[in-house]
Amino acid sequence: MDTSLVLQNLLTPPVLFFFLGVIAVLVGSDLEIPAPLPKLFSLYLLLAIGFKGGLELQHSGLGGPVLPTIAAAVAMSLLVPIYSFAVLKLKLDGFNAAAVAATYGSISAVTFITAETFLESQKLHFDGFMVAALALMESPAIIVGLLLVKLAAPARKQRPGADGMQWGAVLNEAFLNSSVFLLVGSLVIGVLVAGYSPHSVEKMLPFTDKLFYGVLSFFLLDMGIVAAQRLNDLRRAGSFLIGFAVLMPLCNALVGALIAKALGLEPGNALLFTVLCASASYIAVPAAMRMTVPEANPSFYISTALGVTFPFNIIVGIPLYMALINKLLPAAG
Amino acid sequence: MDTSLVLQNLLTPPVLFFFLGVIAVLVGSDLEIPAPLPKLFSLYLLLAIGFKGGLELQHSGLGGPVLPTIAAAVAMSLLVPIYSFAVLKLKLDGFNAAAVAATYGSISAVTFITAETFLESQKLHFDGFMVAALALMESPAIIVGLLLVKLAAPARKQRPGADGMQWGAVLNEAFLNSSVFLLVGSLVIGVLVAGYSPHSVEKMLPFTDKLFYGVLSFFLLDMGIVAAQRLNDLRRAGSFLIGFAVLMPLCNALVGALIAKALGLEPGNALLFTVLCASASYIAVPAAMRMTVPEANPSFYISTALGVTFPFNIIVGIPLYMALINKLLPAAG
Amino acid sequence: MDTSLVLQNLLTPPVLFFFLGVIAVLVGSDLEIPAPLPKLFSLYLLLAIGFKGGLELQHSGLGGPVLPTIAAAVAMSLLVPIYSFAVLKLKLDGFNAAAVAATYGSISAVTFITAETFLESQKLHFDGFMVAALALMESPAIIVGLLLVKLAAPARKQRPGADGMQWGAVLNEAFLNSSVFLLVGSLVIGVLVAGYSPHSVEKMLPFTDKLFYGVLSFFLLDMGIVAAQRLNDLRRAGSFLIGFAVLMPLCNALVGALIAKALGLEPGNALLFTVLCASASYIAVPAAMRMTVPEANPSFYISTALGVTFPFNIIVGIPLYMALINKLLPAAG
Amino acid sequence: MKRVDLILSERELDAVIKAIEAAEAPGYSVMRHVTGKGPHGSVSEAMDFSGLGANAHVIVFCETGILPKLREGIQPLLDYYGGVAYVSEAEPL
Amino acid sequence: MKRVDLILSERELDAVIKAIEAAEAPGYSVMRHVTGKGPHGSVSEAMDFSGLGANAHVIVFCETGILPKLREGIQPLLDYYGGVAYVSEAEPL
Amino acid sequence: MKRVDLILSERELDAVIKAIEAAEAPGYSVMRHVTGKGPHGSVSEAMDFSGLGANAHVIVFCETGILPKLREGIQPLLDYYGGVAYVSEAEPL
Ligand SMILES: Nc1ncnc2c1ncn2[C@@H]1O[C@H](COP(=O)(O)O)[C@@H](O)[C@H]1O
Ligand SMILES: Nc1ncnc2c1ncn2[C@@H]1O[C@H](COP(=O)(O)O)[C@@H](O)[C@H]1O
Ligand SMILES: Nc1ncnc2c1ncn2[C@@H]1O[C@H](COP(=O)(O)O)[C@@H](O)[C@H]1O
Ligand code: NA
Ligand code: NA
Ligand code: NA
Repeated sequence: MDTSLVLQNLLTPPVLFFFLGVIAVLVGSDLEIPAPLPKLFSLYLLLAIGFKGGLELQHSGLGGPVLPTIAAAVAMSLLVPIYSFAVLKLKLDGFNAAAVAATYGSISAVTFITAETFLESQKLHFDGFMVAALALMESPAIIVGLLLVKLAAPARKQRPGADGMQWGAVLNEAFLNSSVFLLVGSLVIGVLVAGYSPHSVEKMLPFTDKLFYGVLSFFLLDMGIVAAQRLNDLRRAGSFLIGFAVLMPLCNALVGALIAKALGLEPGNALLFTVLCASASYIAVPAAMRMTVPEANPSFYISTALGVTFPFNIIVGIPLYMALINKLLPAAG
Repeated sequence: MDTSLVLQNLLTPPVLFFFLGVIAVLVGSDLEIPAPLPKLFSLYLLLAIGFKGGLELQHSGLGGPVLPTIAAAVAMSLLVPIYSFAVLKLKLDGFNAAAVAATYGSISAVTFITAETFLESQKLHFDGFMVAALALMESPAIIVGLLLVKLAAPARKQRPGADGMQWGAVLNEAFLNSSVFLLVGSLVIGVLVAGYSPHSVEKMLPFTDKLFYGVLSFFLLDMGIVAAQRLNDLRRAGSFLIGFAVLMPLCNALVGALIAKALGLEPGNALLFTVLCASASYIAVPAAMRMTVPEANPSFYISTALGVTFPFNIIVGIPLYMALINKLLPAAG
Repeated sequence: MDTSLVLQNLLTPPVLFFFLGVIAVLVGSDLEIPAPLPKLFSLYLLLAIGFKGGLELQHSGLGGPVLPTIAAAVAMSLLVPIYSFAVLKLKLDGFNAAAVAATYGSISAVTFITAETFLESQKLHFDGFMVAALALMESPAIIVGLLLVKLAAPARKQRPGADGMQWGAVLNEAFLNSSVFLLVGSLVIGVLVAGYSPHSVEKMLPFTDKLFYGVLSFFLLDMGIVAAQRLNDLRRAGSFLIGFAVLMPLCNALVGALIAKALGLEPGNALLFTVLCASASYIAVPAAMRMTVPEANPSFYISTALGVTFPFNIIVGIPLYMALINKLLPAAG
Repeated sequence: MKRVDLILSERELDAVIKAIEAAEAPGYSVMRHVTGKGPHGSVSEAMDFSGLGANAHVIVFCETGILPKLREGIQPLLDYYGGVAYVSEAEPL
Repeated sequence: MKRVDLILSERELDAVIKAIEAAEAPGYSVMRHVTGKGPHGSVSEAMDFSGLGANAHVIVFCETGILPKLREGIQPLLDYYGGVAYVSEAEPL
Repeated sequence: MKRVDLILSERELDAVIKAIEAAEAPGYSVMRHVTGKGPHGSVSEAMDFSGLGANAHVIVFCETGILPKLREGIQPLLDYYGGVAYVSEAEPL
């Protein structure tokens, strides 16, 4: 069954366009999607996922598994960086270990979206409140990352211009960076519109809903290009980091799936929860780390998250986690 | 009733995304929609509004209230700058007074579009020929602005490269600037296609019609960011200009609504006519003024039109003017 | 009948927006669609045309006229540059003659797309495998172009950095340039998805299908601007090249239509085949020639293909070739 | 030889290029989307959608002899519209 | 007069501009979307979608007297975040 | 130290960067989307959609000693494909 799920996932347009991007780089084509077009797609995806999540959140309300699930998600985004840091310190200095650790505590919105489209193709239901969990997992990971740096390098050089503490900048990056802000903002707008202006929902849907799958495929073409360009960096990063970038998601997915079982989530939501735990951020966190931990080498945290974990998750991970959940939650099998 | 209209307007996606942009700036988020993406949205909106207006103009023809309404609109775009100039000269020099005056004689296409979506949500009918009025109000205001400069500063320094008169450049800016040109061009194409190639109308609609509301919302997110960035400039512009930017639209709206009543327009068209009078240009006119009246300070005319009048109109103005029209045209109430 | 076909074609949105772009330049409007927005449209069109072609290719399979048609297309892309070169050498040096010749051997995807929308408006059927022919006509023309250069200038200066032969770079440009790569890649994805993930086809269609006509119109607005900007270059190129740019497509169209008749193609496919023969490349080939034959003057090969042949084909050529085919294949009349 | 750097509003680019060509400079290069601040206030890309544009940076490498003619064409534009122009030394690589 | 060229990550642009304004330079110009390579590795635009951005090139034309103040504000940023700063001669056209 | 400015077609950027790296320059910066005019005619961004691209402006700050090696790698490219290269003086801030 696992293999058939993997194959089913492999042959969907988003994954195939991701491959096309990878192949473009490998064979040396000059295919590129110039800036700021990928930014257009990424803004669109965040806006649309947030808005749609908001619509559904309005319908589902905050009762039932909603608040416990969100609390568990936040807890995972605090916990994962801590045990990741312990592992990473075996080979990396404190700055790099903290930056990579924060990356794995946070999430990848595109992996989440790909998992949603996978669920749709499996005709499995999932809930809008999972988007709220997604939105709330970026900030804590960033903050834990910074705390780990403080811990690992207490006598660190003062950031220029920062008076004493640099918490203002850190909190700003954690809570107000553009992707978190747009996602949360669109979620709130979705909730408000679903509640107070239901007739305008229908007018948004051709944009936020109908185009979604195509734009995702187009964006993944670019992500394939970018991920493949990172392969060189990876070689330099060495086998320890590559191994970490495959094994840590598997381990986080296992923890996530067990928590999902404990929370009594239905299979669709359980997959999304697992994917949140297993994915790593290459949007909000790298931007925050570049700013607040410039001592860390960006090619480490970007290449692992984007060059290994992201492709691994969207190609093999999602169907694998689905199979795992089907095992753990037998009712769903 | 007024407050309910205001609330209904406030809680639609376009207005909420505008707020989201404003908030992003106020809280210090790094959310930005990099150039030239806003240009893509603005080109799209002009093309779509023109095309749809053309389709409807083909159906409505030029009979009935069409030509009188258009003539009244052009008259307003000539008149408003003149009385605005008289008011502005109380505090500003001739160059700045003329530039701001021209801005208020002209129109804001996005305000117009937002009013259209407001009408749709109210299930009120309006006609495509109003787009023709929209298209024809930009150029006269620009020309009056230049005439006012000549009047106020007859001994003005010669524009370099201009031989004697600079009317060539002025007329070029007035009639051929990109937004006027694209709007009028798309209108004409709409008329032609509706008349001679009706089967291709349907193939355009998913693009020009279905996406419209979503793209407008996305664009207003950017407009919120840009408008909020202007708030600082406003403080420098002083309370006179801020007061002008709120009171003049109200005054123009009153005049506009009375003319609409005199023309016997139905409520939907009356609102659009009123909104045209009350709105101020931050696209065509600033670009023209930068070129032809460089002595004026752009932060004056952009900040008033974009930082005050535009948000005022889309948030409070449109429902307010609707209430006014409902009062004036009791049949519609 | 011819005139009515021409008129029907003239009054469709894509052609009218093309005219609007031309007029913008001629009257001196500052309308522009800034980079990289045209690239967005062109990437989208290639992706969508490839994907849709792939879907249909999966259904039609490789039997019947498919392989012979593709073989004939490739043969034409080898042959056309050779006889074009012979003609061009009458007035041009070897480098320029070879570069222009390669341009005419290759194809214009936008002309092909416009022909498809023309066929749809005529309610004439055509097949997805024609996209495969489209995709396979770019590379051979590029290679023949390079061979002609070798022939014409055997003692040519060595390309710096190239060791001995420069075939690596040439083959790279011929087979892996971004437009060929994206087209072929999307075609393959279309085939795979139609075969193995049919449920996801529907989710792609709002993006690849519904938007297509509108995006094409928007892109043609830009193409009109760019083509008109080339008019100046044309004057410098002289009447020989202008004449070539009108007469060679006619001649190629005639050959193409006869081959289509010989292959027994139905009218829709025959028109597409004819259009492929008659069109000239202004995407893949110029980029390849700039790289591999820098001695040639880009304004020659871009201006002829984009400034003359392209507008000629989409305005007059397509309906003309349709009329020709209706004559040659009387069953279709 | 000399290197001339001009920074001014994109809207005046056409006039500046005309002046450069009138001075018979052997070539020029233009970078658009330049933001900045000067005596006339700050210029951002935020109004790009309106056609107002931002600044442009023009570089001209030319012989010293061309400077007077260049100055003559460009100075009035800078005086009227704002912008800066500086000259420095440069030698072919 | 002097011309100062700064090349550094877009993310530090705000801090650099603050330093330039603190040094009371008469103006500055900024070009974004700059890629490149330096001691800290190479910078591309590939991650632009993530908000990470590329580099920016800042040009300041100013009197020699401003340089010490400018150096004081900018050097710590370059030391901490990377980037380069060079000065050359330039005269008004 | 020296500042080297190269302006050439984006299509040749990879080869130029290879030459810069071969000369062991400590770094370089690249600005794309440059338009302009030179002996080979004018270059606009209009054909950007076709992959033909516009020009690029490359800046290299380096020691004088690197220039000969740089010249050796870059001159053949400029001769074959067009483009300009100039050197001027620059000191670290
Ligand atoms: N001292 C300076 N150094 C660098 N760029 C400047 C300087 N002064 C002005 N500029 C640029 O020139 C543009 C126009 O200047 P202005 O209109 O004189 O304020 C500004 O927006 C800046 O981009
Ligand atoms: N020698 C150099 N010449 C030109 N640009 C440089 C040089 N060194 C560094 N840069 C630019 O400065 C950026 C930051 O440098 P760094 O962080 O020091 O590696 C690089 O990405 C380059 O764009
Ligand atoms: N004298 C010059 N000053 C500044 N830029 C130049 C000059 N000459 C050429 N260029 C730039 O170099 C590019 C290529 O030049 P070329 O191929 O030699 O015509 C041109 O498109 C310009 O952008
Ligand atoms: Na995670
Ligand atoms: Na008005
Ligand atoms: Na052809």
